[in-house]
Amino acid sequence: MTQGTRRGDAGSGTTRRGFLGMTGAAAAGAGLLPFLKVLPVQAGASDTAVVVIGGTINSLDLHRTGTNRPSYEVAVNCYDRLVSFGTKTLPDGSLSYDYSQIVPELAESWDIAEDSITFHLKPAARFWDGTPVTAEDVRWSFERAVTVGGFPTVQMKAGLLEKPEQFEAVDEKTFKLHLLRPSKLTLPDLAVPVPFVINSKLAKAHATAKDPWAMDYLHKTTAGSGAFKVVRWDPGQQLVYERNDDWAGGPLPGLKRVIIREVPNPSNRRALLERGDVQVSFGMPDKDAQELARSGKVQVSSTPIENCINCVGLNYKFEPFRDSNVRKAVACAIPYQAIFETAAYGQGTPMWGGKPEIDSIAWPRPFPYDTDLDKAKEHMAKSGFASGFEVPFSISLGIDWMEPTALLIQESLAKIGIKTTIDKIPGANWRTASLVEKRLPLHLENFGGWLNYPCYYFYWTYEKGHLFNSSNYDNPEIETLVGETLDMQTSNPAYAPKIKRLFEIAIDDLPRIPLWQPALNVGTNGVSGYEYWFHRVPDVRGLKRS
Amino acid sequence: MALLDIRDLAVSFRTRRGTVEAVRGVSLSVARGETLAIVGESGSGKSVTSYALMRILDAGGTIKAGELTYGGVDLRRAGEREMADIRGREISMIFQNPRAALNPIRKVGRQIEDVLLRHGRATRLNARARAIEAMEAVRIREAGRRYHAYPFELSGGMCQRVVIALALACDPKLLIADEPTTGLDVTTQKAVMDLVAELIAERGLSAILITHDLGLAAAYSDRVAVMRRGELVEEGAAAEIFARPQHPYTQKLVAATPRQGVGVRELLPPEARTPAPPPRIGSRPLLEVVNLTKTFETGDGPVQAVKRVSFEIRQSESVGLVGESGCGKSTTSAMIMRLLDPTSGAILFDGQDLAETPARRFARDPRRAQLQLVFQDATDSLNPRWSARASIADPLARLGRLDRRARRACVEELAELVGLPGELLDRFPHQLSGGQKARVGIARAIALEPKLLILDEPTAALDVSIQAVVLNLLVDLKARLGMSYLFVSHDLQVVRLLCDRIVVMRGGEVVEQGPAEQVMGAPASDYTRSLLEAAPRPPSGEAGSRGLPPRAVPL
Amino acid sequence: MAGRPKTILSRIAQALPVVVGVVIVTFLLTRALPGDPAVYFAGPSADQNSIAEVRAALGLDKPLPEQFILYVGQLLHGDLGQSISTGQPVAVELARRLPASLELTLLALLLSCSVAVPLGVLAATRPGSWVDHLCRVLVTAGVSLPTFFTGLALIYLFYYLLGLAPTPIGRLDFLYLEPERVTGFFLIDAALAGDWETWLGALRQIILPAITLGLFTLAPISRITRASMLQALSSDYVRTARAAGLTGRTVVYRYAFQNALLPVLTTLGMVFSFSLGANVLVEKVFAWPGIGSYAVDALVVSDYAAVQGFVLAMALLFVALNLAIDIAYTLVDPRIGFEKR
Amino acid sequence: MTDLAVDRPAPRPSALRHVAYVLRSNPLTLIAFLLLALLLVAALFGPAIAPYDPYASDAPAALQPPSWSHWFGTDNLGRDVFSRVLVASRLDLAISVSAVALSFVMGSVLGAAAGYWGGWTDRLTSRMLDTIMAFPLFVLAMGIVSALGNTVENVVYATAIINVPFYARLVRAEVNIRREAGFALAARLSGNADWRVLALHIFPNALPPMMVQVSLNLGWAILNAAGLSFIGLGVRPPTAEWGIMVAEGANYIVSGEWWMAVFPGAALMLAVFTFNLLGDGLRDMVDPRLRT
Repeated sequence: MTQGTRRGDAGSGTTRRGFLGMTGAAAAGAGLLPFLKVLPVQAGASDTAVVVIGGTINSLDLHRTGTNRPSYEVAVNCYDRLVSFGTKTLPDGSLSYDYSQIVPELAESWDIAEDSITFHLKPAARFWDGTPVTAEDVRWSFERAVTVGGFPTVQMKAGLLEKPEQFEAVDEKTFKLHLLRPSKLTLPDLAVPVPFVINSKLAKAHATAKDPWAMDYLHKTTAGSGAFKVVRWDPGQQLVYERNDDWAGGPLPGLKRVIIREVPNPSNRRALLERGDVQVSFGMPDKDAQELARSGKVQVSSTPIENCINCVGLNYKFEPFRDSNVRKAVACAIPYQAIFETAAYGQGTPMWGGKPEIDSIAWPRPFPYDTDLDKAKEHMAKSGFASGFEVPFSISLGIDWMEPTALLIQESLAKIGIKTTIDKIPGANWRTASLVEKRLPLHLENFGGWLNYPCYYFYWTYEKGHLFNSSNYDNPEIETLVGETLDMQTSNPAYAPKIKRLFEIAIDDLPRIPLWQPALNVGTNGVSGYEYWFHRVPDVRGLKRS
Repeated sequence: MALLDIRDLAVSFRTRRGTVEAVRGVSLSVARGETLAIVGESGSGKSVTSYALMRILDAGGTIKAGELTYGGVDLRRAGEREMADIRGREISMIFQNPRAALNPIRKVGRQIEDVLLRHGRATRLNARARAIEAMEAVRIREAGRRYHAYPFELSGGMCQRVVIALALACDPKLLIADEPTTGLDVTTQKAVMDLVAELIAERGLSAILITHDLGLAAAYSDRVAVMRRGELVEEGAAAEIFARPQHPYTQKLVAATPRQGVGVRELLPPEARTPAPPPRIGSRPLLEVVNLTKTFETGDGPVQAVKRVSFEIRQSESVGLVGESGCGKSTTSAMIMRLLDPTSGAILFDGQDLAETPARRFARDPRRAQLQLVFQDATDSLNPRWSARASIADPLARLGRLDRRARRACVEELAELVGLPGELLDRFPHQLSGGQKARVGIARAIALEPKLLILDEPTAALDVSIQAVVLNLLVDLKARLGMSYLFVSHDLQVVRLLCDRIVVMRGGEVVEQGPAEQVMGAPASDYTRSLLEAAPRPPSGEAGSRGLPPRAVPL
Repeated sequence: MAGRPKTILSRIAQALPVVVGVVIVTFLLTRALPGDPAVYFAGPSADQNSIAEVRAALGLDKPLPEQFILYVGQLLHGDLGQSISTGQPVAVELARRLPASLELTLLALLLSCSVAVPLGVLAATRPGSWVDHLCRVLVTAGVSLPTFFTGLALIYLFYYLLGLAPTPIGRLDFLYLEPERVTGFFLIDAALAGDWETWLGALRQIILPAITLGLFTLAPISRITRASMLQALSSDYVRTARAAGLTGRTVVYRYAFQNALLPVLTTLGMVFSFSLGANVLVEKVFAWPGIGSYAVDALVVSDYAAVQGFVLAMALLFVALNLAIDIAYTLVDPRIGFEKR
Repeated sequence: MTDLAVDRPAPRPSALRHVAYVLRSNPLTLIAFLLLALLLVAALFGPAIAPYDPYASDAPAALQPPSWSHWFGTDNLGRDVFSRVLVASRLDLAISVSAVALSFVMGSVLGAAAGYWGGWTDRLTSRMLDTIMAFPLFVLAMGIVSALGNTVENVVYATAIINVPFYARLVRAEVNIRREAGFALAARLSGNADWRVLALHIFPNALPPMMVQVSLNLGWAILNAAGLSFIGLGVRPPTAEWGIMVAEGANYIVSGEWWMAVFPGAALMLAVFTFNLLGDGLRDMVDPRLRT
């Protein structure tokens, strides 16, 4: 059988077939949109697309404790923020968000003062239930984000959005943000998925004394003003978006309906895309991206993820890794090219063999190390561990690039006397072990900062005690430099030298050895308008059938 | 003209040791209205002959040669379809172990219906009525109710009646009864055989009675054929065969059958007879059983298996404990053997109460060696993974005080004592014959020179000729070792041969006890009398005629 | 027949300690799982403090016995907790996913029985023949295939290479509507709704995983069928039946087969609960939204509530199944309830 | 005396002849034994006869299809699949044999005690076993490995634990039917203490059905261990193990590199197949009653 016959049948007007699974919702009593039952929409239709993802969407509310990364897309597609980022075309012709450009979404304009930013909301902005979006809604939503704890609060804090008192609804359409101190991070942090604006009246109607933030309600229902609304959610299977034709946040999306289908098996995702059964495969494995791009059957966008590096972590708690020579020996022993080819299939950007002199503040930047076993052996000989040592090499179960990388590094390290045993840690334990307890001597790590500044990357990964500093690295100079640069505008002349100094230290101290900058691979077949976003979840608003 | 004619029948079985000729050149015929008995010991081919003529041989069995003619039909060459028509309608068969012979999960009435429907003797509409009629015809009372019974709900005798009803439902001309009473109690045996005989007479059937029991054959047949190892040895009128057996084998068989007025030595062929040792019964009681009671707790409340049983055994005395299945004789012997704790009562052995030591701890009790048991089923009583030598040596190693070499010598001595050739000692039970296994069991039991040996139906699983030998062996051993015997059996004739006194049990109680001659000759209790009467009476030497059986009583 | 209800009641009584045991073992096992749900709940970029907050909120800072009492209390209220990874109440998830697993397992067993039982009977009627040997090789090969490998191989062959099978993405291709939920079994629901197109669609999705699972269960069923048929065929009552002129089919089916059915039934029960467990891998390979794949995912992320709920559901199912088998047994075998212990 | 001449059986055949007979009478058993020999050779000499170092990566030679130089092709790191399949046999067999041995011992002790003494011992053991059985076994194994830690030893323990009920129940039933058997009573009469009767007389007679179970379980244990590695539990990379190799290869099937999954899968299947076929033959061999 082929999709052709199936589509043909679907078009033949049978009453049930070809509809995109609405009866369940209707039967469940939700009765959201009864007319959907007679809307003949199918995969082949011009205004519908199917997107396959590997993960599971576990909540419709990003603010909820326990909401996982794939769920963030609901915040992106169904809710609006005050501002968003612009769009740019990359050298390869693909689209990407533009970090340098903040554009209006709910706010039509904003005035930046020394101690505050005042946003003027679009008059046309309305929630799906028709009520206008008010400054109070914004205030309530922001207060929610900084109060509920966990990730949203942390992310808000990164933009210096910490206290409810900072948020003021001046009038119906004017929202004032009081700044703790000016920072270049504040405005971009308002464009990340977290500070999304909820229909507060609707939410409050479902709030209880025990649940003042309507967590239970918003967990299963969306109440926003965004381009799409969720009309059906079968946890573990699919999510169906339906376009909000009255969207004021941006140009009307090209698709009326988007189905997000969860297909855990990457092989199946690939086959579905190749056969044209789905239009977008989001987050493809590097191998599939490489092969499909070569075959030319489908469009593959492989965008290096900004501010993200796959690296080897050397834990300072582990005695041998306190020795600078050992760390350099490891850096020289790693078979970068082989790893890049076998684990990443050439997708992404190499982060080794860079120029020794630091001439720019572009980040990520390749470190000036390359595979050189002789040099590695020299370093080992100079170190206090000339006779070698044993160390467990920890990787996470289920992160596909880690295993081949670890195997190749293991093999190379054996040649310089470092004997490793690979320890696969189940997903649940991985975070605890690597980031919270920071107890893994030798491990693989990848952090990507949403806010695209080197100082932001260093803040999370090189500062003592910070979550992604899995190496227990502790350097007062880094603390000082990051503290100085974090809020500083990049245009400040003092900025670049300090960042260069950060790079120097990182290159010499090597708590993290960069391997490569990974790519986000998205295959499209029959749709265009895919745009890369830092948040690495599908933004379906720009898609259209081609 | 004979109804059935068998000529030069040869049947062979394919086995892993090659082809075994189970029946060789057997020729027999059955006239209309005649009952032929085929007598033989196990392995004689008597059952195979009947299966061959029904063409229901087990897998691997084939008719190699011969002619089988039934009423003009060549049974050997008849098609399978044709044979199926003949089975049940022309020739029917009843089997031993009736409960197993019925489908356990189908109502007995339905099983009869199946046959009726198969042979067009009933329609769907009247099948039930017909089946009930067939059941009534074999004197099953309340047949309408029993129609709905499953085999497990019926007694063994009743099951056999159902099997007979099933066999006769379609009015066959020839009935084959294959050991029809094996597995039934003595009194039931008689009732069933009488019923069969009566039905045969009533319907004018021809019949083949297959049995190992000469007494049964003599009592219920016109003509007897004796088979041995697949061959026909001798054939003749029933009375004739018993009065004047021609073939040495027949002579041996006749002699070995226990019967009234014959001593244990007389069971053996004349050349093997040695003078019987004189009885030397001591005066002191070796074992006194006092008010022995055993109550089992079951789901339906307590069941008294043994009720206040008392008797005694003197030194070097043999006491027979007789009764039908379920009478409590096995429970009693198990308690005396200290395998089971009595609920109350005393077991005084040499003046000490054995019941005071719990059965669990008795294994290591020094008195364990004094009480030993010969099991009913020698096969079951020998560990299949142990050689004969190991089995005999086991008690010596556990309770004896001999070193390895002495033990070995002792085992060989014991083997000689029980007449087991030394070279068989290293064999495993499955490599020994029934008689040999019985000898191993006996050797093991006497290894510790016990004072009391309990014999639990030691010959029940043996052929008559071997039974004769084993019984004589037991007599010799007793004389030589001065043991006392408690002989547990259902067979009065066998008990009589060995025992000085007899205790009869029924329903957990002692019905009668006294010297053997008295109990056998002038039984005080009705029950003992009925037991005696029920046993088929083999012709004792001279006159053996087929008396018309008394009318069967409906069960 | 007063024996039967009693037998069944005693079975239920026997099952109770099992359920209690399962609750305890599951609780201890899940607590022993690595990983900290608090960390998971706290989400990415949470720090020590927020993790501690979450831990307290989840009651994970309390001593183990107290947690257990809390857990049992919730259980008794029918509250199985909330799954971390899917964010849904576990009870809701199980109710939604159980029919998927059951449908798959039942169909697999149905397929397997319809092949294995005749094979077993065939082999038993011709022991030692080439048919017998062939059956043995076939079923042994079936049970020797790792389910995950069979599944992959079938997908590769029928989906990637031949294009005969639909995409292995669950119970229904997204081109179809889920049938109105009555039983939760798509095949039944679609048939009830008279929607044969959806029925066919559901059938096409289920057939490969069902075959994968079914192949694995062929061997035990056909083995036991063969063995018990052989025994029944050599039994005295079959000889009686044959001697009474009953012909092949009656003897084989009404007499031998019905008796042979009893051990087959017992084995079937075991196989059923076993395949519910074996489902785990099949569901994983075919992206089947059943409770097996749910459990695997939950275990990997140490999703306490989900694992506990799953195991408990399975244990109850197991108990119920055994009960059903016992009842079926009493229907087939009149002797039940009369046996001495 | 007289009966001896009548029914003297033929001389006792040697054990070897018996084995020969069993092999001859059932060609499948013969095949099974040949396959077993093959497996054993692979397990014992695998590392010696492997043409390549199973752990040496060769990135330029990654993902090569089967050829003369690489019979089973190469994997994503350029390692020789044939060598890895060969070497994996040792680990897989070791896991299953040790797991089965463990469960055999545990199950025998529990089952024998329950079957022999009955009563509370029996009830307690039976409920314990029921509890284990009430778990979906594979999930229980997953749980145990996750909880105890991700090591090969724990895979062995988990596999052993989930197999215990099968042995225990079997032994319990076998012991139970023989508890009152003549030879057991006879042994007690011969002065054997309970444990002796159980260990030396009754238990050995339960061995033939146990052998079948052992054989089937060996296969099942391999499957179980492979299943665990398939979902990423147990064996650590780069260790060659069939299950993990199939799991790794699974992702490559769709892009056409079928050999990575198919060969280890086939090896896995062959091993399980062998053990399953072996069961019946083994039973015939160890059962003395079949030695006529």
